[in-house]
Amino acid sequence: MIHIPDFAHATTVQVIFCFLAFITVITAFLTIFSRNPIHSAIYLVICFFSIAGHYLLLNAQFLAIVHIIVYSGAIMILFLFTIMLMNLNEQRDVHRPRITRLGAIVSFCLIVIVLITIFINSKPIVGEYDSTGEDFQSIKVLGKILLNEYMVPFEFASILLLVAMIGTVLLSKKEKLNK
Amino acid sequence: MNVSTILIILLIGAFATYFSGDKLASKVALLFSLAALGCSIVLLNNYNAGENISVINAWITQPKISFALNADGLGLAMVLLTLALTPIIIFSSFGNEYKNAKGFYGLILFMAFAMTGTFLAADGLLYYIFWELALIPIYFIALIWGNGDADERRKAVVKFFIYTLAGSLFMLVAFIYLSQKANGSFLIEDLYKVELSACEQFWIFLAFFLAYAIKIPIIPFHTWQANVYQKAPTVGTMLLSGIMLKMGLYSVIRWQLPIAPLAAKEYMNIFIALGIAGVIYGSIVALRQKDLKKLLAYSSLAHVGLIAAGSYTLTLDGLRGAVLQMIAHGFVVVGLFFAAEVIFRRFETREIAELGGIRTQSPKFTSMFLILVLASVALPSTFNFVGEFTVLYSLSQINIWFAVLGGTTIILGAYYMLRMFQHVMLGQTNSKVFADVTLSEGISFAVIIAVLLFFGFYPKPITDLITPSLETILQVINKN
Amino acid sequence: MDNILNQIGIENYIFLSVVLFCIGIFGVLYRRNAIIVFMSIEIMLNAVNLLFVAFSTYHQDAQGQVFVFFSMAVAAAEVAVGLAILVSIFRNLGSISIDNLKNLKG
Amino acid sequence: MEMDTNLALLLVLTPFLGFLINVFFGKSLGKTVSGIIGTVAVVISFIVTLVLFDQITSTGKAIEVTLFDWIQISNLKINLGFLLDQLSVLWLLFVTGIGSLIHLYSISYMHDDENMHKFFSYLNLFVFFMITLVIGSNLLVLFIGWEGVGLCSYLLIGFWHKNQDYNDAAKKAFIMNRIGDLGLLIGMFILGYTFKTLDYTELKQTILTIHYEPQIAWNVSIAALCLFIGACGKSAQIPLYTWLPDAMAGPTPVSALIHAATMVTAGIFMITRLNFVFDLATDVQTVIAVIGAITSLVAATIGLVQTDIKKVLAYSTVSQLGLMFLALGFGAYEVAVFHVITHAFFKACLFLGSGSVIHGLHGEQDMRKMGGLRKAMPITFWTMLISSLAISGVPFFSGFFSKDEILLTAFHHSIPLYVVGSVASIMTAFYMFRLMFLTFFKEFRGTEEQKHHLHESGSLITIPLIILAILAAFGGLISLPGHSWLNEYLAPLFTKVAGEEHHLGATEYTLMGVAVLGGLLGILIAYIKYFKQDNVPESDENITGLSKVLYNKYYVDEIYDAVFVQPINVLSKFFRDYIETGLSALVFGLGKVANEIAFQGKRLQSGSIGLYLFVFVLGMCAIISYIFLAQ
Repeated sequence: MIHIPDFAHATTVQVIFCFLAFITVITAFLTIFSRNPIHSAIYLVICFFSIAGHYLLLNAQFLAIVHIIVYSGAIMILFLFTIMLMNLNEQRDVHRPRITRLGAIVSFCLIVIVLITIFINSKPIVGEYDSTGEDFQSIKVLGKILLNEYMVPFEFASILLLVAMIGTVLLSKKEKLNK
Repeated sequence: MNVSTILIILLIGAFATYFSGDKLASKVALLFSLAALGCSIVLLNNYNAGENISVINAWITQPKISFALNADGLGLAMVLLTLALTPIIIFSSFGNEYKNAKGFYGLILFMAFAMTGTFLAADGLLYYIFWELALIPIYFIALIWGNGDADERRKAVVKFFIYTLAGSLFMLVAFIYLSQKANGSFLIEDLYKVELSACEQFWIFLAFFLAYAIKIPIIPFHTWQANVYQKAPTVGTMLLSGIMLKMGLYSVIRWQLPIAPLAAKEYMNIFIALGIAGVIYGSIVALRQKDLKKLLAYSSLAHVGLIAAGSYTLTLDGLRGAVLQMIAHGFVVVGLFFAAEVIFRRFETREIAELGGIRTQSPKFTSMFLILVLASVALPSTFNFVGEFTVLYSLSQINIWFAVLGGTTIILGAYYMLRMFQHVMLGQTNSKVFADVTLSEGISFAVIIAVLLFFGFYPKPITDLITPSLETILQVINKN
Repeated sequence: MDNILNQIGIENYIFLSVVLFCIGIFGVLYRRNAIIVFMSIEIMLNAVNLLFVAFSTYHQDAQGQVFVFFSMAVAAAEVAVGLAILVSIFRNLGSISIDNLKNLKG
Repeated sequence: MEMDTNLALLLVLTPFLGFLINVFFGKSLGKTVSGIIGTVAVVISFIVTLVLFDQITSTGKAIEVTLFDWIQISNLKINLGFLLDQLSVLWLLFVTGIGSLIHLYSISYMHDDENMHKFFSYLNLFVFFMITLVIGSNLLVLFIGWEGVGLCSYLLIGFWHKNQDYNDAAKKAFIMNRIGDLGLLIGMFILGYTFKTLDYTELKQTILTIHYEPQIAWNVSIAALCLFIGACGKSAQIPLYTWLPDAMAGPTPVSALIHAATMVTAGIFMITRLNFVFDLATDVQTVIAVIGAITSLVAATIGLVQTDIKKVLAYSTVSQLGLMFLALGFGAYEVAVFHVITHAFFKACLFLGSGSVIHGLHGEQDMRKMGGLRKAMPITFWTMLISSLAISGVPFFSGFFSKDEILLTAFHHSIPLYVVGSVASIMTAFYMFRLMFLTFFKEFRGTEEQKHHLHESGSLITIPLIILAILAAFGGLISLPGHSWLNEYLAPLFTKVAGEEHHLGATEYTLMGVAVLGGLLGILIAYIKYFKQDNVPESDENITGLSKVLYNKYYVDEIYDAVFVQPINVLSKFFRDYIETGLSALVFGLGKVANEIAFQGKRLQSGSIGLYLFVFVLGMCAIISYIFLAQ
């Protein structure tokens, strides 16, 4: 069932996929295990870049770009600023009791096993990888769909962002305590 | 004109009373309650003339819930009881001063509205709404205008509220289950038609029983009763014991028995025995009560036990006797609680030990009180005798021992009531001054006594009114 | 134009997503630092996004990408608000360990 | 028919009208006027009764009056109706007749009481209910009267309501009666569902025509037994007799009217009325006879040592009622009725006489403080003497005939019961003359002041006494052995051939002689003990031995108290203090359990996000595995 990549006769695409996947997983792990939050953030940026690579591999150029802009550009900068603002470093990290770690590992294993078992158990019927030939992932097509069918959600997304912006401003405003 | 007019009058009355201000409230309330009574009498005439005074309007289509008010003889009799007692109760409270009277009287009318609705509703959900609606006013009446220590009172009243509400929830579940079986309809006719297996009937019966047993109350679900009766203002006690208890008993006849007839037949003896156990238990506990209102509460427990036993016999006599006794008991218990209130107005106490020697000071009050006491112990020629006799007769048809045990109410009832009367009214003249009844108090008593004596000799109008609908219900019960 | 998945196989993307998602969960459980927890959540979101895109390609349908687009917008909003909350928590408590956030204790 | 209805209504409603007038206007009318109104009301009833009596004797047909449907029960219909036949009119005659006399008497007797109008209203109410009881056309109308007279008895025993002892006595009477009433009700139920009617006429017809099955016979027996329990309550038979002596707490005219002449005979009336039912239940008849005999003996023995003049008479009443039940037990209804009538005469006279004595002594009832009243109160003395002779069975006074008939009947059926009855009769003669000697002979033993005020009562008191004494003397004429007018008059009522006419043979004369001798013996003993030897009963604390047991009425009251009343009270306290609290705690307990669960559940909400997440993940695992793996 499981498609084991045949490294000997691997195509370029397969090699790229394996490489990207490896980076993605490793950096994701490192994000979590790094003691220094800044390191975590950096690893996460790498992780996001590799995911963007996946997008490119899947021919979703627009999303790849947006992903880099939004995640690596906006979100991660926000993270870094916050970390720096709080002046967090390794000492700041609290001691984790052993039971927490154990619990985390147990649940991690459990959920991996469960999800994979489910996937295998469900015996997916993978159909033909057909191709319409049309470049449906181009900005042109995406833009049409987004502004026709998904017009209303699209507008709502903008409202959501606006609200988030206002909320953020309100939240981070310094309160005048005890006055 | 149909029965919804009564409900409208009462509802408008409740609001009008609330907006008329504290000074006018009692009068406005009396006026509206009398108007409702008048309206119901006119409707009774129309009903007897063969006119259709029922209402059925679609309300919600899915599930099928209708605004259906069915006025048959049984419903009308109960409505008449409610609407006859409401003015008496309101009038009897004229001797008291209440804070925020507009709220008080408004709630009374609102409660009358809800109870009337309960007696008329012919749709499961509508009935349930009215049923629960009636609980809200009495909760506030007992909580805000009650007497005794505020903390104790809150405890008792909240217990009552939650207890009865919890019981009713089982009924709601039963209704929902039934409506599923009846293709989503809550209409009483459709619910009657539902075919249920014996096991389903058992659970439905039990769910209804829990709601009614707490409301009626049947032992051992009565623990809320005595405390609430004692703590509530007398008006609240009258409403509770005079009318609200009858909601439970009426519902047994209207809903519980016809919907689950197999279970009713199967477990008849158990429920009759429970009712009769209530008779004996209530009577015995009443013997040694120190508080006048508590004693009356337990006497009420004993009487409703007998009524419930009568209903569960599933015979025409039993049902008829139960309804007669309901009406009779409604009047008597209101009268007795009013007598307790009259004493309280003068002596500021209901402790039996502190009373006594009133007879020499107030012959009129004594006579009226005595008549009520005698009616309560079902002396022949009072209305209660007619009911009690019919119920006991029906019990004797089921099993003679039921009649013998239920009949002990005749002995024990006389024992505790006369003992109470002796210690409250007789003996050496009390050192405190007891003014005899005022005119308005006298009128309340006289009306109640007149009703009791008149129907004691001539119960035919009521029997004729209720018999056809009881026969219909019996047909439903015996259909298979 | 050939479907790229011919060469990779959709199931590999599923495995990758699952692993990524589980790493996210693991991070949430494992770390006490609220910022890292946040990052883990981002990883989970990205795992889902990745799967969306993979299936979009598989079905040759752009709708999946539209979803990813929206989820990015939501993620952006979420991070902005979340970080603002963290900042204000940090200001008040002097720490962002989630162990200190126990005001909801029953 | 219209005429009859009006007559019947007039008969019933006149006393009721008197009651209403006295209740509402009695106080403003003044004592004498209210007394007169009360008396006139009863007298009118008496006159109506005479008219009816005349009609019945001339036509021989019963009058049935139906007013309207009263209670509807699926298979029996109960009318509010009246049945005026030989039995009811006979009963009415002495109820209204003696009632009138006693009302008259009361005008004088109660004149000092501030609540005289109330007294008369109650008396009128009593007469109303008694008439209802007697003329009801079915058992349920009888029951109205039955309970109604119980109520009046309650009101009148507790007439002096400031004294809680009297109130206790009143309450006791009412409750004891109610025990019997339950029996009566149950009896009615059984009759009702066995024969589908409670109407006397229909019942009789059904019983005479019905096809007998064992089940029906059994039902009839049980019904008869239950009805008899009812009769026991009202007519003070063992085991329900203890209320009657206590009922003497009421004013003396009440004792005379209710507790001697009329109300207590209601049980006998009911059994006679339902003779066709009891005839079918021979076992129950035996029970009745035995209970009657025992009651008569027990009450007589207690009567031997009582010192309260009214208590003596009360026990004598119980004893005489026992004799009547003895006769009923043998199916000799007309004999019982005969004794009821003569007993009504002489016992009313005795009570009124004792009332006159008590009146003269300003409320003194203890015979040890009386004596020598013969000279001061000659009319009272002579009338009471006549009545005492009558009750003792001295020949040619009324009691002689009736008691003799009872004993004769008993002799024919059962020798042991005859002996018991005879012994009771001898004792009766003894204690009645003990009463006479202690009260009227020798020297006055009361205080000087009482002695100073001794006087004969007024004419309103003495006239009824004289009339009753005459009746007591000659009342026996209505049923002379051999030519019994009463037997012929009552004959239509009975299904059996009315008691085989005792042909006066040697046995009968011997028995008569024995009875007379017995009576005279009793009188002689009393004479020797209380006249010759000049004994006066000891004061309470000096009574010892058997007489102490008798004086304390075999401790029956104490036994009842210990066996029935106290356990119920203890049970009541137990229920109130433990069961009620327990149940209440149980309900509160449910609430507390919910509270406790909430409290424990609250601790689960530790606030630790890590834990929440951990549980959340586990839960998610569980749910998705359930959804996807558990097929």
